[in-house]
Amino acid sequence: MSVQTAGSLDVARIRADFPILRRTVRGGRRLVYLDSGATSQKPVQVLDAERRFYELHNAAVHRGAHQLSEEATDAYEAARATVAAFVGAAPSELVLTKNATEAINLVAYAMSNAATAGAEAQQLVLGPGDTVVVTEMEHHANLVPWQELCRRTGATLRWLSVTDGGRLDLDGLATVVDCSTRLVAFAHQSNVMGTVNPVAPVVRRAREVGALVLLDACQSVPHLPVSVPDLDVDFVAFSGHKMLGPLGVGALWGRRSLLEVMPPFLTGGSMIETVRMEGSTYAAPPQRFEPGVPAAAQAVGLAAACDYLSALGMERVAAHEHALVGYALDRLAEVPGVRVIGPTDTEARGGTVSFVVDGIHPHDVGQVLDDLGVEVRVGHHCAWPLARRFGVSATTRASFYVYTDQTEVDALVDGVRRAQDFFGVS
Amino acid sequence: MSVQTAGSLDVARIRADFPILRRTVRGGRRLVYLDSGATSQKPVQVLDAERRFYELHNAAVHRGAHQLSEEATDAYEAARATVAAFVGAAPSELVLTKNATEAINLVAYAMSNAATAGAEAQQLVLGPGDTVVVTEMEHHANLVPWQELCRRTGATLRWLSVTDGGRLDLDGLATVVDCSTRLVAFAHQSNVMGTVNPVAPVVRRAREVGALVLLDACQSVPHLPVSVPDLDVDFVAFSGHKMLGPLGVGALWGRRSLLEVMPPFLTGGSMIETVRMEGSTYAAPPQRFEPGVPAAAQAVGLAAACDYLSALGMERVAAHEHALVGYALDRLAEVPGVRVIGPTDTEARGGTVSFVVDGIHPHDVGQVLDDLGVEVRVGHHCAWPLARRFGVSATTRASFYVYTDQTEVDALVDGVRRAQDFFGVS
Amino acid sequence: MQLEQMYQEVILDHYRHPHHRGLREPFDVQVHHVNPTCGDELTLRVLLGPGGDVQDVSYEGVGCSISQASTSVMTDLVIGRPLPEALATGQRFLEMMQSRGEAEPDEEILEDAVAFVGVSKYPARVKCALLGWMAFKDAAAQAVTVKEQG
Amino acid sequence: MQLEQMYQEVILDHYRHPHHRGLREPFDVQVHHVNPTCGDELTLRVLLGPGGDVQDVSYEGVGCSISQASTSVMTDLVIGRPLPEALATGQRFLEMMQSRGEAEPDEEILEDAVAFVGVSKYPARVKCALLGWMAFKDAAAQAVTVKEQG
Ligand SMILES: Cc1ncc(COP(=O)(O)O)c(C=O)c1O
Ligand SMILES: Cc1ncc(COP(=O)(O)O)c(C=O)c1O
Repeated sequence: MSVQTAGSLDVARIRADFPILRRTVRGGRRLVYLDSGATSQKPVQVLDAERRFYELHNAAVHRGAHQLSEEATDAYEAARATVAAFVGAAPSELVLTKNATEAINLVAYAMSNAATAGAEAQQLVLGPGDTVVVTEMEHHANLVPWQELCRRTGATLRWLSVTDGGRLDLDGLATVVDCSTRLVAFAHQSNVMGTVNPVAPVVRRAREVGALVLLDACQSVPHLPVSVPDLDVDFVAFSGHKMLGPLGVGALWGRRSLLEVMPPFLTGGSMIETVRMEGSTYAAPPQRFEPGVPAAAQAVGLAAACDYLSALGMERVAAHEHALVGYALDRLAEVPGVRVIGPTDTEARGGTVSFVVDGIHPHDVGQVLDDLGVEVRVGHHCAWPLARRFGVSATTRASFYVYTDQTEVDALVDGVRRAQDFFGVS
Repeated sequence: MSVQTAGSLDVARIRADFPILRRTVRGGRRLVYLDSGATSQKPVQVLDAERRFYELHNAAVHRGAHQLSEEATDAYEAARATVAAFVGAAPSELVLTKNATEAINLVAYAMSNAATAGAEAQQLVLGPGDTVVVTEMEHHANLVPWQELCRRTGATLRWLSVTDGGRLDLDGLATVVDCSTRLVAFAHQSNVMGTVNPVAPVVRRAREVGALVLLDACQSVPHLPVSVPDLDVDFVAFSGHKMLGPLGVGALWGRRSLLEVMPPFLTGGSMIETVRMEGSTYAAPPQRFEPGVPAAAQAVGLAAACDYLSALGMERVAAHEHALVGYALDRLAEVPGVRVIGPTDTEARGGTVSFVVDGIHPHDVGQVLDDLGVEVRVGHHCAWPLARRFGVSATTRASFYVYTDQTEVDALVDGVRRAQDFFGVS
Repeated sequence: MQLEQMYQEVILDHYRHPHHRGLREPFDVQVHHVNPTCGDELTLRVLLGPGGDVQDVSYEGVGCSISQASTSVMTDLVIGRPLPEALATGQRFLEMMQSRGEAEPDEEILEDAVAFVGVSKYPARVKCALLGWMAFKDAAAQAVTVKEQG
Repeated sequence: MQLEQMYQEVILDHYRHPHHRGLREPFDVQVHHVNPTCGDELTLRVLLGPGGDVQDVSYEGVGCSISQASTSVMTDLVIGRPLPEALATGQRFLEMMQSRGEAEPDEEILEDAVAFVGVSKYPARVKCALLGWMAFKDAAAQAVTVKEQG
């Protein structure tokens, strides 16, 4: 783990913790990994933690009384506590899932299952006349589950629009979120534009009309200090693999009073209270929402990732990315024919930059970059409606993290110029 | 990997591949792990494969055009192909899930979602008057999802009973499975008794009445040669972590013609065809059922587990466990006051033995065994109705695998005698 | 050999010869609690006296030595005591059981129940030791409500 | 530098000067295909002749150089050919694109399309190269049905 120099990250030391950054790509080129928004790389501390679990403590969690099972259960519950503490939450309110997608679907299905559940769940029932509100900048994971919830229940989906500058159009709040609104679901930080959305005004409006609020924190928890109590929302979803943790683990934080009345989603072993052929009753949260043998090794790895990030300091992580994105915006502004989609200033904005290059399709920009070892993402980034909003089919996206340094931003900009040369548009 | 002597497993060489088996428990005792039915231990080959993925190829699968993403996607799809081939299936019919529980829930939710899906999904719609049939020996993972499906749709749950000898009562087939039956879901091998259920007569009856068949193969795929085409069922669910693979990955095999008409279950990124704010269309299977960044490292680990098992030879694995369970049944029969729950012969039976000891609660039997380093599971083993069927609240269960040897069965039997001494019931 | 540390003689005594066992009349409230991991079940009745003391606790159920013995010890500790005191004792017991063997329990208050400190080292057995106490707490709370409304 | 291998001159030529581009009348069937990973879209029309030959293919859409060029090359290869021959060429192209750069394509049959063998090394771009061909195959199949029913 790297020792900090005051106020910034020691990126060289951090990079030494990430084995993959030592490999080369495309015939010997240095790997410049600028796709952390899709998934982050993993430090050796996380890989070691996961492996240690398998080599020493592996057993089925919550399903045995023997020593290995005790140790595995302790490791799993300690991991839950670490992840919860990382976002300032209580462990009993933190459900571990396979990814953020499952976390969001969990809420959507609990709401439709409420229709056939007990009386206490009735407050969650949706029907025709009710609305669910999202935004035009959502990742498909925070859009399609609500479309499908509406399809199942007869409710209607509405959305807040996005300004030309890539900000949420808060003018729409008062009309789009109204008394029919039962839930507002939106991204804390856009995975395409890096926009950090203001939470307080949305929560305020939702409270006025009695709607619940779900925050998709996939792109904020890894990059900013996030305190669940401060946000005052009802649900927060995030993914482990985007925050230095293993694949296959994510989390849903839910307000206790809601988790308690929510009917189960996935059902099976370890989420029950009693089971008879004639019917079953269910355990208290968070167990109610974690059926089956859980991904304990991955949870342990995610806890190690939280420890790693905490040791770096999330304020420092945010400052580092803030500096990088400012530099990237400046450098890209120097390149004629490059248009950034989203905020062009560094105000309320994370380390993700999407852009289009006049006359070159993003796939072709990406191909040239890839040929130079610069790994960016091209496409709609699972936020297709946002691409349409800006009249493009796709963009090129660079996203930064703790191991990204300024030379990598330079490599990106050089690569864009090389693409312009190659396709003769410069 | 161990070299085989003809017809049997070289257990000593196999054990050398499992780092955890070198540790001790409870103050220096040799670990005797007899809880593989809950989860198996992992060989170094699997741990290495998973780690190699992270150290060399980690990226978001199906979400990028750069080299790492290509490599990660190739690794993931190659893993799918290996897992599919392991059960004789086509990769395009194999959906990767987080565990078997998710796999079974996927089918249950696709069936209830069919009600609000397109015309082609209508064949899956359930309602009042329809029945779903399970058995009294199901794991909660193959019982509760169907109870909940019935609750959501108004259909009725029925079940086949279990004989005193621990076999499925096939006499009930003709009456319990009738024209109202839309789906029969049952375990290939009981996780409590080791009973291997006959698939053909159930499939035959289901076909007569036009019902679908789902096989819970969690306890068969790890232990027996399983050929999906030979079984002729419609769905097969199994878990990676019970077959030497990592936690956090499981599989659903589904008949292509069914997967194609099934509406999605979890929704989000990478399972879509087009997304507009107004509505979305979905990708072909298996992608349709795999939203979000998938657990690629775990899939790769599971493929390594399949390779490991294939190298041992599943016929040999089955023969090894068959011999062990025969030995265990013989040795336990020598102990007065021990009653086996389930078949007492080795006919159509896997390497799992559950028993009760007169005068000692299973928790106390388990505690004495644990004190000796013998790790068994005590409780209802997530099959509570089966325990009730046999008039017990719990049993002690020993379950074997490729690394189990005869001395471990001896340790179990010695431990049971020690428990009898300790509690003064011998 | 740590078995003897867990299964102290006093535990085995209560297990073999449980106190106050059997369901008795009269009672204010009856509850049924289960341990979802092992399927153990306990039916328990509470009768509060006019002054709010615990007049009787009776029970029946299946369970392991730890849950049976703990329930037996619990009845000794609560019957005849003022309810607040009984609940406070239960709280002390809970704290001890969550201590992972680290607690130095007060024998003045917990009496025979101090024997369970060894059990608290085994997290999977903690629920067994708490089954009776949880059922009592639940039943007592309901009984108070019943009395208040009655 | 492998870029030049992928972006052969003939590909860049077709990209800059696409053949048969634009939507034309008359047509039997129009289809709309998308590439779900990048959002590229293609609208394509097919007109079959009385003898079952491919009389016209016209199209419009957004896409990267590979998908644009491949669609252009495709029109050269299918327009004026008997439908079965056109489909067989498509099958050959598909096989080449699945070869991971290993195929030794037959220039007699695939003509300019052989230039895409370099693209087949990049699995994420294979879909781009196939977009036009898949749309053609789909539209042609529908056109046959239309003709049969008409
Ligand atoms: C027969 C059977 N079905 C289903 C399951 C559930 O598997 P998982 O917990 O991996 O989802 C298990 C194991 O727990 C099992 O033994
Ligand atoms: C904003 C946002 N929401 C949701 C997701 C979905 O996360 P996952 O794929 O881990 O489920 C992602 C990442 O893909 C994301 O960036």
